[in-house]
Amino acid sequence: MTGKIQAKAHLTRERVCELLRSLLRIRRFEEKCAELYTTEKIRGFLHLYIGEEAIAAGIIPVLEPQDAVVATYREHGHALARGIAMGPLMAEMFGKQEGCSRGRGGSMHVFDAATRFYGGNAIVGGGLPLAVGLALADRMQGRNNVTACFFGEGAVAEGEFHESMNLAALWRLPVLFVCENNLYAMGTALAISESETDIHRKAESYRMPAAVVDGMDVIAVEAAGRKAIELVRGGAGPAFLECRTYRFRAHSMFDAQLYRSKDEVEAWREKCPIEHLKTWALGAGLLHAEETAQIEGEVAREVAAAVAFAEAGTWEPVGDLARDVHSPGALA
Amino acid sequence: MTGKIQAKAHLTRERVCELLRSLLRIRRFEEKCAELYTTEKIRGFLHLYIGEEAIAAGIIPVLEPQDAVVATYREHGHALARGIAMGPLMAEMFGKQEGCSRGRGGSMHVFDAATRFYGGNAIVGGGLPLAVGLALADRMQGRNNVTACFFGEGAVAEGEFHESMNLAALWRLPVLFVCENNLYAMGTALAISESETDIHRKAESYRMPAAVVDGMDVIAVEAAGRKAIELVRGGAGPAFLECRTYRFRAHSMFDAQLYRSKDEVEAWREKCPIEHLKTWALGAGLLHAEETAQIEGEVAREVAAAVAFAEAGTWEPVGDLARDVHSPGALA
Amino acid sequence: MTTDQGGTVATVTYRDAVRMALQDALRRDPRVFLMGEDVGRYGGCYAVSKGLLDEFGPERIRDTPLSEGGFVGAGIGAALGGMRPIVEVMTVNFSMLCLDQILNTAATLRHMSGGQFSVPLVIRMATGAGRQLAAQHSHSLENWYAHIPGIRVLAPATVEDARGMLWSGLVDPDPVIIFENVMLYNMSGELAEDAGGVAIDRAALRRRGRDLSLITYGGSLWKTLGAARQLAGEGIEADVIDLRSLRPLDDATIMESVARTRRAVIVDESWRSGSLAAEITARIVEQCFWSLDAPVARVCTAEVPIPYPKHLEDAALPQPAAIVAAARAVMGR
Amino acid sequence: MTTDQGGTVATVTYRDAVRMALQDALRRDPRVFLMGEDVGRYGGCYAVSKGLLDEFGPERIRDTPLSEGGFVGAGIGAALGGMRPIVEVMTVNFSMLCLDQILNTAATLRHMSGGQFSVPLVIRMATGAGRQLAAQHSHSLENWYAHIPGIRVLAPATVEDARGMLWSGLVDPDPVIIFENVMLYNMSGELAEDAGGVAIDRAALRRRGRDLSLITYGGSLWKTLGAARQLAGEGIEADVIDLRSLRPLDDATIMESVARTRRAVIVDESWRSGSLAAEITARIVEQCFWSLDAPVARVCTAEVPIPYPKHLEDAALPQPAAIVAAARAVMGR
Ligand SMILES: Cc1ncc(C[n+]2csc(CCOP(=O)(O)OP(=O)(O)O)c2C)c(N)n1
Ligand SMILES: Cc1ncc(C[n+]2csc(CCOP(=O)(O)OP(=O)(O)O)c2C)c(N)n1
Ligand SMILES: [Mg+2]
Ligand SMILES: [Mg+2]
Repeated sequence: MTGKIQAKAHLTRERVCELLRSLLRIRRFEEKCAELYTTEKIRGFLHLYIGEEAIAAGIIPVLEPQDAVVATYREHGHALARGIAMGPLMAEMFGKQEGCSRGRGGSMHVFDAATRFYGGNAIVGGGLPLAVGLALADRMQGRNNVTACFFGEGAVAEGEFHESMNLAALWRLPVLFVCENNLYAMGTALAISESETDIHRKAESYRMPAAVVDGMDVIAVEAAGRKAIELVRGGAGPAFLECRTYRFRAHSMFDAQLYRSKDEVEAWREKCPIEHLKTWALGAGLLHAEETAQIEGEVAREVAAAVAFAEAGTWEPVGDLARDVHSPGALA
Repeated sequence: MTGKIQAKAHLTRERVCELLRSLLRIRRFEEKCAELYTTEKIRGFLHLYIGEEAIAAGIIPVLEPQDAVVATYREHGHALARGIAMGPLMAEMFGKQEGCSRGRGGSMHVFDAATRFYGGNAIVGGGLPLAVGLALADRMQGRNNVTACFFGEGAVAEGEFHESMNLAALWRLPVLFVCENNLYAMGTALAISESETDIHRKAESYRMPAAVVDGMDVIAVEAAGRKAIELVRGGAGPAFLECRTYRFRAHSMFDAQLYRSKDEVEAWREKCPIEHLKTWALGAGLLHAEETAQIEGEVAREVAAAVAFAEAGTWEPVGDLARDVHSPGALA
Repeated sequence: MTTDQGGTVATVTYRDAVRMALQDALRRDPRVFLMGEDVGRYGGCYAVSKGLLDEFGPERIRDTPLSEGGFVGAGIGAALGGMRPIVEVMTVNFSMLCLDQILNTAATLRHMSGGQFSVPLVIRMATGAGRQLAAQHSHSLENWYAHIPGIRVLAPATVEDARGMLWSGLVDPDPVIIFENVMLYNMSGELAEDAGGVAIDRAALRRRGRDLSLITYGGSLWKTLGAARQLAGEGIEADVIDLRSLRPLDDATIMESVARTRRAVIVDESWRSGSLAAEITARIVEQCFWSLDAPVARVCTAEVPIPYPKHLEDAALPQPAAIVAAARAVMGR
Repeated sequence: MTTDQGGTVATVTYRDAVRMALQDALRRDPRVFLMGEDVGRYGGCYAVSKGLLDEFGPERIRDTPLSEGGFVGAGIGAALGGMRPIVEVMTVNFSMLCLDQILNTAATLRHMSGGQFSVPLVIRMATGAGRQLAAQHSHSLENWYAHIPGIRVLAPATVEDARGMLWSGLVDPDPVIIFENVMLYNMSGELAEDAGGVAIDRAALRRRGRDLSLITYGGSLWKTLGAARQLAGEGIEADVIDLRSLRPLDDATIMESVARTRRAVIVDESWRSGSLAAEITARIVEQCFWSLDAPVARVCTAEVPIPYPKHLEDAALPQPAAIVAAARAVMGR
């Protein structure tokens, strides 16, 4: 909570509304996705971020437009927070060519060049080396950018995590590693996957500065994120932020959740980042009930419009199948 | 040096002679190999252990016969310390079918089922997961064995290191990880490959007990090795031992050593583990000059006999080329 | 239901058949254990190992961290140490991360050690596309594995083989890779309740024809049988060969068929260039050239990373229509 | 020496040619940098990059830790970020450790992103056997890479191509893998001092014959040319095709030759099953079946992990005698 107290000074009503809107956009967008999955408008694997919204909503807006973002298959929240419009994002979920990846990627492969959003990676740990390289390119070209790289605590066990952490620290590259520790990798609890369950402590062994923050508290996340981003942009090399969070839903749409108890889920639902922010802000007089209702209404309309956009989208002609395997003209 | 003082109590004249013999067997064997490489009796890659002998000679004799050893392409010393006879080892270097891997492996792939010597792995880091599995098999079958796994500090950057450390610690498996930190991975100095150059500190992030020891001092290595092996055999899970050492020769026989100065090499040669032991033991009255000469003579005869054995060895018939790809009768 | 021999027969899914095989192996041999991501508490990514944790406990149904290289390597070590590990790599897409261990260690240890060590390890992997999982989750890399000396590669296409190949693979003293096509898990078939190991050396003639040989494996078997039925309606009677073992290949069964039919079409869900279909073509040419009445044809996956939308995924993969068309072309129709 | 055009010609080794190519690229384009294990202070495992550190400094001649997945992935990221990285993977044997990044990221990013991103990355790898480096250091896995849509795969066999393909690869906006056969580094050849990029789309007819087509690439080119000379002594005149590009394959050049000679032998240092030679056989059959006077033959590596002793390694690899024998057989002699 220290984060909140420190951060409170900076908090305007406007900012609180923005944060709430950001959280709600993710939540309502994904609730709609879950619904659309059952009606088979969305197919493949669908991984919802519900419960974890405070991380993307807290950190990504602190980035500059020229910064880069690398995420995972659980990336709708990051995409929205980064400014990918909801319509093209929903169209991507449908597989329509109006989608932000022209429909080729689907839920797990959201990309956007305009906002330097580099996916959307469905190989656990696969995005980390990419982030190192993006940061290396920035450094070699004298651009003072930061690359924010999001991944789950399950990815920490992968060799690519280790190699990337070392490279970034060794070369002092401007990467912010954000570990979204939601306590489970599919059905594998943290204690079953890591001998050291205090994930941020792993950063020490690379001599990388690290912090841990309550990932259910968007204000605390924002404060910690801001501090870390400043550090990284200041040239100190990479930094590591562990955000403790929880996914309220199943891992993907195929998951009976045998590995955790309903009680545990309920206990975490009590910490819902949206409710948490609302309660606090209402109490602190930084938010009115009408504003909440108004934002909810606006978000609902935005989601509805996104669905309509996706519905109206078109299927890429089958004749284009071989498109975008190579750059135009590159290969016969 | 505390290791030496502590260990001194246990040291008999006999033990000192054994240690000296063990060091000298490795040294003289490899000097001969270098010579035989120039005459093209030995081909391929040849990685000499000269300078680092105290590690294998200190640790491996502490193991029990039923324990397992996993090493790297720089494994002649480990093979000798483990009890692979010098004749078959030399024959393996020649590629003769009397070799310990029937000539198929060569210098980088020394194996011996009788002493549970599992190679001889030329993929940096590749042996670590194997060691984890050997220890897992021992644990699941209720055998109180230890698997000692040797690797260079260069391997620490590999993903397979990370994954293996975590698995061993998570599952509390009886592995002793021995990092032979000779400061270089080919031409890459430690500071160029690791953001944390205190290698043993990396073990902490897996909650694995770790120690660091002067790898040029066989008595200190033995003491540290004994302690670590007891810990592991006691059921505490894995342990990590960093041995600080130096290779006196080139990485392999193709290496102009542009990456380090002659002065640096000379400074380390001053710490030669053999001279070091001799000087100290002579001073402490635990060794006589005649004994040294006698051991040298015996070792020289053993090396000569090994060369003769290898020379007398035979080439596997070309008709057997497809042998040992599959187990007999397993595949048409 | 009963078999010809009077045994009981039940209808089971391919998923059930794999689970029964696991259960059987775990009960039969205390050295057997299953290890992989989410095989235990989650019940397996494709629900194959559901329930096994309760019966066999967490030591033998061992959930691993996300460390493909680490736990496959640990499987190799455990096999060396006297166990009979079954390692599940969630899908072949992730097996890039453990290919070093498979190629450089599992497949070579016996040879490098001059025959001293063998690696009695079974690795199971899901494979194939068709579930709209897009470019990083839809690979068919069977031919990469079939290229590696020192391992055996199996592709069960029926419930019987799903049930039987695992045990036979465990009996093999060398590493065995078993590919389970993701589209088969929900498929049902009849299985004798006392079904056990099956021979793994021979391809199976799943349908006997006379006009051409359709050669396939894994998930494509059913599409190929569908195409064969359609062709029969046009008066073209096809042999359908299910390869079953991708390494070694059963040349005898292939050549017997092609020598008889004088025409062959190979159906393979891999990308066309460098596919297993190419290897089979080459072998047919080497061994049956003078019997051929037409060029050997291939029906493979288009050379694109698999796209997400259904219509494009369908268009990328081998489909019955394309098989029929290729067969007609080979028949000169 | 001078060229026909009056330029100066020098005798250089293949190693020198690669180094010249690197130097040229680094001088020409500030976005180019070289990264890999021991490329800098050590001078390159095969001494290719010796001296470059002095000229270009440690940022552009970047020694990496042993982390193949990490630094190849970083190369992909750097390419995305506007650089033109040349990543050296010491040898293809170690590339298993970065295959995930190559297959799942480099080769798919453009497609998955609907064409938004391209990955202008060049990866150089040594390949091949012949130096008695045994089972973990002697692979030829070209066909694995040639199987992957979204990348280009090159195999320079001459000093001219060693010099020229790198620049052409860098100009290509997509990922390019360049295989340098370890046995070629010491080979000398003549090179124009102003030699630059070369076309990378076409195979080259390195020798023109009439009786059969010998098709090969990389290190096997020279053995094949040797065999062709020997065959000429027996009155058999062979075309020798150097594929140069392994993905895409230049079908036109192959088919033009085979249609003319009506016979083909493919020489490929890969293990036989699942080799690139199989793919070429399949294509010849698909495109030239009716012109063939004999089955297409393959000369490949025996299906064993490469043994250490010289006589066994030699026996495992394609050798001129085997090429000659295969050619004779195809000629019916
Ligand atoms: C290399 C690899 N192995 C396995 C998988 C299958 N898989 C997808 S998500 C997942 C769990 C990842 O957990 P975590 O990193 O904690 O992220 P979370 O899903 O909790 O956000 C697994 C095992 C994969 N996609 N990639
Ligand atoms: C995966 C892999 N990458 C690269 C190499 C090439 N290589 C062989 S030894 C070596 C250096 C290893 O250094 P270290 O681990 O410190 O062991 P040392 O040789 O110093 O004993 C390198 C880069 C390899 N064999 N395997
Ligand atoms: Mg998680
Ligand atoms: Mg070292």
